[in-house]
Amino acid sequence: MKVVIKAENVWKKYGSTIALRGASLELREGETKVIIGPSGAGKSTFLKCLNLLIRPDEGRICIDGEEITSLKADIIRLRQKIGFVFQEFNLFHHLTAVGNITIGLTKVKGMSKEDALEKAKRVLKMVHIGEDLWNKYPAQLSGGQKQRVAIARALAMDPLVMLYDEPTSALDPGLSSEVLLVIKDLSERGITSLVVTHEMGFAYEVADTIAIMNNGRIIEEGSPEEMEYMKTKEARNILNRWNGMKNGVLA
Amino acid sequence: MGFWLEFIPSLFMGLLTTFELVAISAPLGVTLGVALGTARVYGGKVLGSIARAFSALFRGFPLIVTLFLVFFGLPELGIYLSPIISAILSFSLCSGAYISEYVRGAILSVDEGQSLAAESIGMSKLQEVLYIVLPQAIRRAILGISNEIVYMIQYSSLAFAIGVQEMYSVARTYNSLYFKSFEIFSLLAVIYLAITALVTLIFRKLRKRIEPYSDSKAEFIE
Amino acid sequence: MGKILAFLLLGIVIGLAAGYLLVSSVTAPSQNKCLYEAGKFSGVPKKGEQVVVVYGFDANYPPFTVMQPNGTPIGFDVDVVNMIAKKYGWKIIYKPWDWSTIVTALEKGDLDIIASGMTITSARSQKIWFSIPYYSYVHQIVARRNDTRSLSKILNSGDYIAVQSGSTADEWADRLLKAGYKFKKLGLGSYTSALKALLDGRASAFITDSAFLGPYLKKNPDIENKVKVLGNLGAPYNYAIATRPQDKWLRDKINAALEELMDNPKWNELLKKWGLG
Amino acid sequence: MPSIYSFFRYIPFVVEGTLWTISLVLGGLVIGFFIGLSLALVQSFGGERLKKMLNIYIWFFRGTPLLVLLSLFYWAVFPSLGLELSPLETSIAVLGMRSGAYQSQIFKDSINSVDYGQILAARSIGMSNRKLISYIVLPQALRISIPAWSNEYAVILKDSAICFALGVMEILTRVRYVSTATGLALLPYLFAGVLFFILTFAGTGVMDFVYRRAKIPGMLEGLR
Repeated sequence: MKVVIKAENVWKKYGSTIALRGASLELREGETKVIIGPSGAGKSTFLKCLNLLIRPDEGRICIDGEEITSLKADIIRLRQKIGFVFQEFNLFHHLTAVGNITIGLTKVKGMSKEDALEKAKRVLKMVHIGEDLWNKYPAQLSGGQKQRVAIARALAMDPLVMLYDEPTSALDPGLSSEVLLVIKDLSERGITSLVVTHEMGFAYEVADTIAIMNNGRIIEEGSPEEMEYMKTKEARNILNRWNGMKNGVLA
Repeated sequence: MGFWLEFIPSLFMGLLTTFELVAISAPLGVTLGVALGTARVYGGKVLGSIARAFSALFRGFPLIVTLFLVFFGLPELGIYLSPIISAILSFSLCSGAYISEYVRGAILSVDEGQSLAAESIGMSKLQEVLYIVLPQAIRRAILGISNEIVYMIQYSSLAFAIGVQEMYSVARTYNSLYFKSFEIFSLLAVIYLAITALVTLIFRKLRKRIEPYSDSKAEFIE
Repeated sequence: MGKILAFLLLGIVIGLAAGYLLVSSVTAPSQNKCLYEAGKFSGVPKKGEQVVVVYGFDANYPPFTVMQPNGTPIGFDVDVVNMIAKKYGWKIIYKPWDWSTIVTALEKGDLDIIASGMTITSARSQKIWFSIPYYSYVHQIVARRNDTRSLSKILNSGDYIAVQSGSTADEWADRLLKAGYKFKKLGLGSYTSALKALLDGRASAFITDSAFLGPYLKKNPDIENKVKVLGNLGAPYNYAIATRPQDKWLRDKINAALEELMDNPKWNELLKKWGLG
Repeated sequence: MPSIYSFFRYIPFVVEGTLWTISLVLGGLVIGFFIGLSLALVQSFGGERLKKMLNIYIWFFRGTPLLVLLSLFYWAVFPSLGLELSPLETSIAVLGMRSGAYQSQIFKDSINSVDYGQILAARSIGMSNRKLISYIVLPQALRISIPAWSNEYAVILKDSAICFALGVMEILTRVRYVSTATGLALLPYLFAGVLFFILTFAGTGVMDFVYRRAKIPGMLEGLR
């Protein structure tokens, strides 16, 4: 299997606080990986480093074999290979649901308006957004709908991999299942995914591998079945804390 | 050389006149503004609409038109005011109208709980406004008020049009006599910039001192 | 940086164009075009070419130049300029102009001549050149008739004395102040508003030139009863038509026409018409 | 006392000055728009040294009275640059440069109120800085700044009266001529005031209309 994302020894400092202390990670084509860990572990920073929304201080990140951290890298082109879904959606307020998707297609990919519209409709269907919502503005959508449009926006760019940065933590518990179902659906269609989440049930059900992050680096990885037999005490402690959540929303 | 020996002292006299204009108009304008702003919120139907109309009028007229009206127009009604008095009156009216906007907004932003608390300890409406609402409102409006005063310093140059011998007027006279435009007007610009910077600094210090007592720090961000 | 500069220039160009289009939509095209080319009037113009002269005046100066409701001026100076133009067949474009910027405007070429009661002074002569004088006057100090104080008392009273700012009367006020008299100068936009200030009591005296005062009082006899002339200041001054230094041909033509006009008995009629005789 | 009827004959002459006033205001606003927008973009996205230089520009034009600016540029700056501009052109340029300093503040505030998440999202789908400014930031920022912009219109309209000092044939200059010719003061100046009043309301009315047309449901609630 081809390695899509390879991050080695990534460091990031904000003033005196160190967010990342040599985090490393590998993601293979078709794989779905879930990163869990306590808040403040640096998960979100790590994810944003992967497509250089935050520039790491040190370390190497390769996307599809090309080094994005090198100064010569064409960041704009490499970013298109990565779909990014934000915790707080970040939909463009001045554009409709369809507009949010077509703007990237027409302005970045240079697609014609008709083709972009066609494509937007297709991806919106994939995330279960019905026709009645296509011309609504973000402020007129519910949180779950917003996040699904945001997923569609990322998906429309035909990325090699989708990154989800705590996609449900800004949502009411009732609304998160509709988003998680979409993510699960996409992952089952073979779309390579990297998810940061607190939803343990979802992690156990969907993930091929679960990575545990603490203090700015990935401490251990394994399949959901291997979770019971973690080698380090640090990882076992973190897992114990999350055990109560094992019967998550999808179970 | 002779030009500068003549020009600088005259300009200094002009500066004193400018200072006199602002030093008298600013307190008058602030007082008027606070009174108008309060009347607009608490004035009831009659007083409130008078205050509203008054402030709308003087915000709608360009200051220079107000100046001409007061100096050239009022004599037709039998009211004769000297140039300095006319200028002071116009500046106070105009800045009072603008300041009343800020004061009104600030009064409305003082929360309901404050007046309820005042009523609960037995204050009358007047006491409540004077001792509880206004002190808080004026602190909140201080940024707007200080901006208005800086504007007043700049617009005081308009008084030249009704014959007040302030700085700009002196410069204009010398310009028409000696045609040394670059020297005259760039010096004037520098003086105004210095005054503006100084006054802005003073107001910033003042706001910093008031700030700790205010409950709304966010409004002090410039 | 280059992009920003281009953006700024674009803004200035579009803005000026917007303003210009609006204004030119109401003025005749010949009137807003800048007609000046360097040395336009320094030599004899080509044969058969229409000479167009832009005439600048201060519309605040009766009886020499005043505005009519239709936007054209009337007055003594307007008549003089019209007569000169008629003699040579020139076309005149009237441009009202603020007195404080009028000399600069002539230099820059927005105007070709100024005839608006403009006194010959040495400072002005360094920038613009004058025709032969066509009218002379003295400066006068005027007070209210019911004011019983003497001239020196008024000059030392600390009261306001009204003048038109930027005028020769303004210079006289400065000269008097420098000589040690104690009064406050009240510089206003026009002679009429300065006289008004005297009448309504906001000034104790008014420095004017006789060229303004005489005709004005003749036209308004009720005011004549309220004021009195306390005295004359200095030697007579002269009004002349101003041109750019290099426009020698134009100045020569104007001088010739003025000489001819002033020899003519019609000149006295003209003076009388405007109350100047 | 002259008859007030003599003033009525001058009304068309005064009203014609409205066109001069409008061209001052429009010209000033348009120039100010471009200057202000580019200043704001530099202040939000540009380098430190450039920012400092532009701050001096803003400080100068905000701290100097309009009258002094008009005089300085008409008599000194433009002539020494070899630009022979008429009072009208000088006034439009000065009003524009000054308004640019004020408008930069308006645009800077509204650019800042477009939240950072939007910029991140635009980057995440591969937009360059230039693209995200023109497709994401500006369409929102310009909409947000309309109310403040309409305020700026009212300010510049009133400031345009000050151009009487250079003798631009706008409303106030004409009213002064009329005042001299008729010997009246109260009525002509009141008339000028009322004209400015009407122009203010007409202009802000148009802006309000534009704002309502350009408004996007719920957009402002989505912003900081």
